Amino acid sequence: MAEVTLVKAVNLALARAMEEDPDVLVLGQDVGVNGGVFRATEGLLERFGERRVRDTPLAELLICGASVGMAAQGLKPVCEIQFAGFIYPALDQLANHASRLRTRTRGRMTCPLVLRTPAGGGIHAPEHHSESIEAFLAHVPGLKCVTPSTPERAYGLLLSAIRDPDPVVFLEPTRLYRLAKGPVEDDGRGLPLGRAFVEREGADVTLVSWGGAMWESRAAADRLEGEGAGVELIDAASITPFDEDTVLGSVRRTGRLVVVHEAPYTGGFGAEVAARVAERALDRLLAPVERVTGFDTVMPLPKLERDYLPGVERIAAALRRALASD
Amino acid sequence: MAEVTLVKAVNLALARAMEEDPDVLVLGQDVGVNGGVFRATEGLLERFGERRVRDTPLAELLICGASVGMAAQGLKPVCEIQFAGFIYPALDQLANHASRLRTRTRGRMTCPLVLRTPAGGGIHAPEHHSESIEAFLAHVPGLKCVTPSTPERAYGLLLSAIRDPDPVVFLEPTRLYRLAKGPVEDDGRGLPLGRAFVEREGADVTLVSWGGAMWESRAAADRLEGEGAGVELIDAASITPFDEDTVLGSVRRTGRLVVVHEAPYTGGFGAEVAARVAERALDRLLAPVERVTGFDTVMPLPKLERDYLPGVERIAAALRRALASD
Amino acid sequence: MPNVPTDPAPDLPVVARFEIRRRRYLDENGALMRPLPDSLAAPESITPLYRAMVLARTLDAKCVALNRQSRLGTYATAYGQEAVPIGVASAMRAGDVLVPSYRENAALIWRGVGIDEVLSYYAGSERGSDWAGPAHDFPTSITVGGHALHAAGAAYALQYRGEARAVACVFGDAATSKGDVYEAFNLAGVWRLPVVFVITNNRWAISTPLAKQTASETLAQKGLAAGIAVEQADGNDVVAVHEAVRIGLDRGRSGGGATLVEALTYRLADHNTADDARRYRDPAEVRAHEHAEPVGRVRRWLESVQAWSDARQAELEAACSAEVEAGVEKLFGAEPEPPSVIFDHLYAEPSAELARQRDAGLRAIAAEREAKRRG
Amino acid sequence: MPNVPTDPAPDLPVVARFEIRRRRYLDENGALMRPLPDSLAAPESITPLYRAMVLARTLDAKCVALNRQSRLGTYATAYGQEAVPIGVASAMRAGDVLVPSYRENAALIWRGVGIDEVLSYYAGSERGSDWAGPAHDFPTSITVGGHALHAAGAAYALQYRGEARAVACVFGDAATSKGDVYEAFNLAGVWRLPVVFVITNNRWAISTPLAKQTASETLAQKGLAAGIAVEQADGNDVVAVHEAVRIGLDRGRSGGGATLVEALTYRLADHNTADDARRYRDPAEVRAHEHAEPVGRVRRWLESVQAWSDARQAELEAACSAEVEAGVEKLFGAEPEPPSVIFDHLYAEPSAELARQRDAGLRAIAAEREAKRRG
Ligand SMILES: Cc1ncc(C[n+]2csc(CCOP(=O)(O)OP(=O)(O)O)c2C)c(N)n1
Ligand SMILES: Cc1ncc(C[n+]2csc(CCOP(=O)(O)OP(=O)(O)O)c2C)c(N)n1
Ligand SMILES: [Mg+2]
Ligand SMILES: [Mg+2]
Repeated sequence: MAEVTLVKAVNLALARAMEEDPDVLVLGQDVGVNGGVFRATEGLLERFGERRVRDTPLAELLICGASVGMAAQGLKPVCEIQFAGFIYPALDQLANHASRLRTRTRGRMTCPLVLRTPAGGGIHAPEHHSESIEAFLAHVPGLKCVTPSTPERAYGLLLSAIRDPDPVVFLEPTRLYRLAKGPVEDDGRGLPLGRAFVEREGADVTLVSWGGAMWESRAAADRLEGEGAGVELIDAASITPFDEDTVLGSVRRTGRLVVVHEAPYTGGFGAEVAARVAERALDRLLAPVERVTGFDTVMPLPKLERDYLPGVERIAAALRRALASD
Repeated sequence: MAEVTLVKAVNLALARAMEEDPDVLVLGQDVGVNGGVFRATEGLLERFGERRVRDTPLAELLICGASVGMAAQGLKPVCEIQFAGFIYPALDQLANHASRLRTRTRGRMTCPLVLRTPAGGGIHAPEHHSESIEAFLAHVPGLKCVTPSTPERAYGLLLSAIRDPDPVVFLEPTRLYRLAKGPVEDDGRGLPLGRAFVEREGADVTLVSWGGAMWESRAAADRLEGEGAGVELIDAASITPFDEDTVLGSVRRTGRLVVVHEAPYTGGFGAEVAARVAERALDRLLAPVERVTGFDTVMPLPKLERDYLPGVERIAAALRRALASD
Repeated sequence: MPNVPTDPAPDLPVVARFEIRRRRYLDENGALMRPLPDSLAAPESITPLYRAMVLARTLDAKCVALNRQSRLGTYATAYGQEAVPIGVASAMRAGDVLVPSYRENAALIWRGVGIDEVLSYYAGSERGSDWAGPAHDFPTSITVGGHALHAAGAAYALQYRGEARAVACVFGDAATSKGDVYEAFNLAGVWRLPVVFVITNNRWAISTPLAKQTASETLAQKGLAAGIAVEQADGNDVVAVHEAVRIGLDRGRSGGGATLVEALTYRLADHNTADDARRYRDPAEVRAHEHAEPVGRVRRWLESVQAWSDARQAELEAACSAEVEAGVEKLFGAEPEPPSVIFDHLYAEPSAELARQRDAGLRAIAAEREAKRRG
Repeated sequence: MPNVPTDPAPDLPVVARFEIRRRRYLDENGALMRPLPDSLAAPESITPLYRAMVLARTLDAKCVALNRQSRLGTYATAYGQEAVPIGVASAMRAGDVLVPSYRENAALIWRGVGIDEVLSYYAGSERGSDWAGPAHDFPTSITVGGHALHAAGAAYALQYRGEARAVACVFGDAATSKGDVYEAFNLAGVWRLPVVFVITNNRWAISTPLAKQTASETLAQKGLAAGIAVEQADGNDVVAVHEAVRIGLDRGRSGGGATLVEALTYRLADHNTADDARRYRDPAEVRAHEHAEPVGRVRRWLESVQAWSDARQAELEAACSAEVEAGVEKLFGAEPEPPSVIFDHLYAEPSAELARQRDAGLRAIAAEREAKRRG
């Protein structure tokens, strides 16, 4: 099986989905001849032509709003927002339209679009290029929101997102585009949405993360294993629907939970994970929940961005605190 | 002291702020001769003239974006979004600009704007007119987000919001505009942002709510008091900065927490409240946290909107569950 | 005539020139200003449009009355603007796609949506939008302008499939202030989409007059920014609206790209039943526009060609009333929707969490209703 | 010439007419096409503009080199477009407000911002935007078009205070596809705001050519949608840009409202240092535009009037290099910012929670850095 990068896995999934369903098309800024600024759509124009691989004018609201119109008429648009920080105008279409068309028409019209966007920090980019936006999306009923942290998951989850009959936002951790490499079988097999991945089993503490922060979470889990602690590492992968069963099941066994994400602390999706535990697994909790997150400030420019992102030391310290407490 | 409605209190605070500071101006759709669709800006045009009370074209992004430009040049725009459901395009300006101008310029430029919008459901309005959006705002570092539940708080908090040197989003519970009446002294005194209001003290369970849901929360607290339980009822009022001290202080005493809001469950600000408790007051928690919220679905049209909103029975049941547990 | 400030340099060479033309057939008195288009030259071809406008007016009057009786929620009439929805709908083919705002109820009805289905929305339930009528038509857009991009996307779907179909999208004058509407124009231009955008320029947006929306002299010229075909039509002349839209749809179907039609009309009524226009609008202005309203002029023309009579009018009014009453009866006769619809139409498959919320929610809703019933 | 599809009804009456004119003074060879405006008629009044363009080019070249050495982050040059920032900046008064995009570094420098301050951004820190220069100028806008509404709002602030000042806002051709930019035009029109919007039409947006942005024949005509004064200028002619902007600013200051200037230029370089234009652009197209670039033509004109020499050129180049080197030295010589700035500039007063995060965060950051140092 070929070892590919995460961005290549995205590319393979897009090509596969377009191959198997003539209603699938790709649109966004620079997705055509340029193959996307990260090359996620490379080669698609040559293979599928301008009709199915469309450069759009520079307007994120347009990209999402036109996709809603296409999806409502039975196409399956996979649209790209060049960086997550530019998604806000498009939120209007996601929250007010894409997520509601089915309800609004009692199922007569549906909106099977996928919105892909690179998300998260750590690539020394300018302002607005490093945002983590999953908490906004998680709070919009009618959307699904998925973020892979390995090439294999990128491939399988993106295929499922495209095949899903409802709107899915697919957040691709920019930092892992080339950093994360792994085997991907281009066999068209999807991975189920709404399912977390238990990457590593452990009896002492549950570590839940997603997206780019999985990278440091893995390193921190390694570190703690080296110190003799059993860390159960879970890649949530699906923000919504959230795989509560897997996470709560683990916390019920370990009694300790550390949640790690890059997005700011207050109102981050880590709060939802912690809240579910406080509601539904409180009796099994042996230590206060720990959240290791971006700060409640603006992601700084490159000089300080590493200081902003949850690092291995911070995560390891939180794991140790959770383990020490009773 | 005069008894006034909540919307009148907003009106009084606007007039007072404009009176005391010539840099304060009001802008939005129909805020001028019409006095706003809820009459929050009634009489301001006559009193302060077109220069300071400005009808804008119909474009929410424009309203917020132009306000950022005004604020950056030293004015204090108080802009209105006619209904919270139309705020999404403006989120682009709030999240990418208003909240960051100070950081981006290391304090050289600031953005002292206030964005007011009616929020929440229960007035038999069409789609998009009943949204609860505080969780989105809470997750944007650099903003403050405040929502009053009495006329007195509306008056005092709005004055403080306008005087605040940073951007504040002021969510006015539509349902309480005329329902909530109370004494307001038009003395220009602000109430501090970032402070919760303990409406009623009680030893057995902490009930935290805000905005329109305070109405049913009060009724449920009454009900439980009738059943002999001491309910400590807290109006969070400031979503951000959140008054953690008051809430956690109360939970540490009662050991039980019920959070009530109208917004959908997943990713609602109730999750943040629950998470803070799970992190910082876990050892004092005697019962699982309860969240009583809107469902993770679209707010329905009027026929079913009451079914969607957290009702007194649901809140009372949650309080009883919290009290029964140990 | 151009509203551009005095040209600073009349000696600079001109690199582009544009004109806005206005289309009119029937003047206010029902007199012909130019020959009728072939398809509408015979009186029998115009009477269905006339009938539909009278039905629209009958329905609107009924809805206002129902609202006053608290039997219907907030409702926006198309009073005085009926030529726009009927001009648009009558110019469309069945396979074309309508993307309406909240003033196009009459257009939906023309296209086969039931009166009860249309009114369901204002009676407080979305279920009517699951209509038996044209499956591809969009439901009413409440967000002003939010649907313009849907129209562009839908038009691309038709173009993608190589179908000879086109999209008609209608919105108000104030919608043209929104960036998404401009973006839709621009996309329609650059992708040569089969779409006609129709601006119902009724001169008001709630209390905001057009002069506060824009300094542009016409709204048609907003299409110049997108390089699309533009035209102004007398929006109170159902023939002009019909013909402008028909030409635009034909242009779209034949690969000629997008069209913007500004239909000049006037909002004779309050914005909606929750509004009181006397707060902000001089009644004299309204009176000045009354004579130009679209229904009377068609009747006057039909009468002038001996194609109409008081008897036919009485017959028509009775028929429209009966149709409206039947629709209203059907609406109020329907079983109320169960609260489970709150949960059942969000996703094709509910998540585990949503299923949990549904179970607990339906129990809680039942308890809440029971408590309310008991008082 | 109009790009509107063949007029469907040439017999309909015209209700509005528009023209777009193009301003040019210096042709590609440095020959005069029309008399220079008074303020720039003397060669000495043009040499500062020439100097600033050469400085801009020197700076850009240095920055690309620094990026290749990994000493500077991603950087977008204005190579071949220098007449736009310098034309704009030189037309402004000190009290006017500049609202720039990321290609106007040279304009900021003209207005008094330090080279080290400008470059600080690309070296990875916001601190340079707290510049000692014009306190009211906006920092670089990274979001395409997001700053156009700021310009409109800022212009209202000036109008509100009755000040005879105006705003200049610059963005690229692709920015004109964004709804917020259109909304800014529209607001500027209806409120008659003292603002000049300048489109740097360099024909490309990363890999997207103008033909994929819009079907509108000129970008100037996008202002017609807002009823504002519009003009096209040769964007490689610093005199034309200067004069068009000056007239617009004067118009704004004297209550005449807003102006849109389309400056026609060409992006000779890659989009930025992270881009490779050979992936999507024919080098022949670039070559065809090279001769029209803005710097050489001014030199040719200055030479033609005996106001320039090889010696002065050598002197100028040396001076520009020295200035750039000094700026770069100052940039890299500065103490690094402490991580506390992550927390210290969000609010005038930090909340209790933010103060807590600052304390814990600074400790955690120190530990993280220490661990990295140790390897
Ligand atoms: C995006 C958005 N903002 C505000 C509103 C509230 N609103 C409803 S109708 C209306 C005026 C619309 O005016 P216009 O577009 O001219 O249409 P008309 O009502 O005149 O037909 C406003 C402000 C809305 N529905 N959507
Ligand atoms: C809102 C937004 N979307 C996308 C981007 C990513 N991006 C940066 S520059 C650029 C192209 C801009 O083209 P244009 O406006 O013509 O300016 P130019 O770079 O040619 O000067 C894009 C797509 C962005 N910065 N902001
Ligand atoms: Mg209108
Ligand atoms: Mg460009």
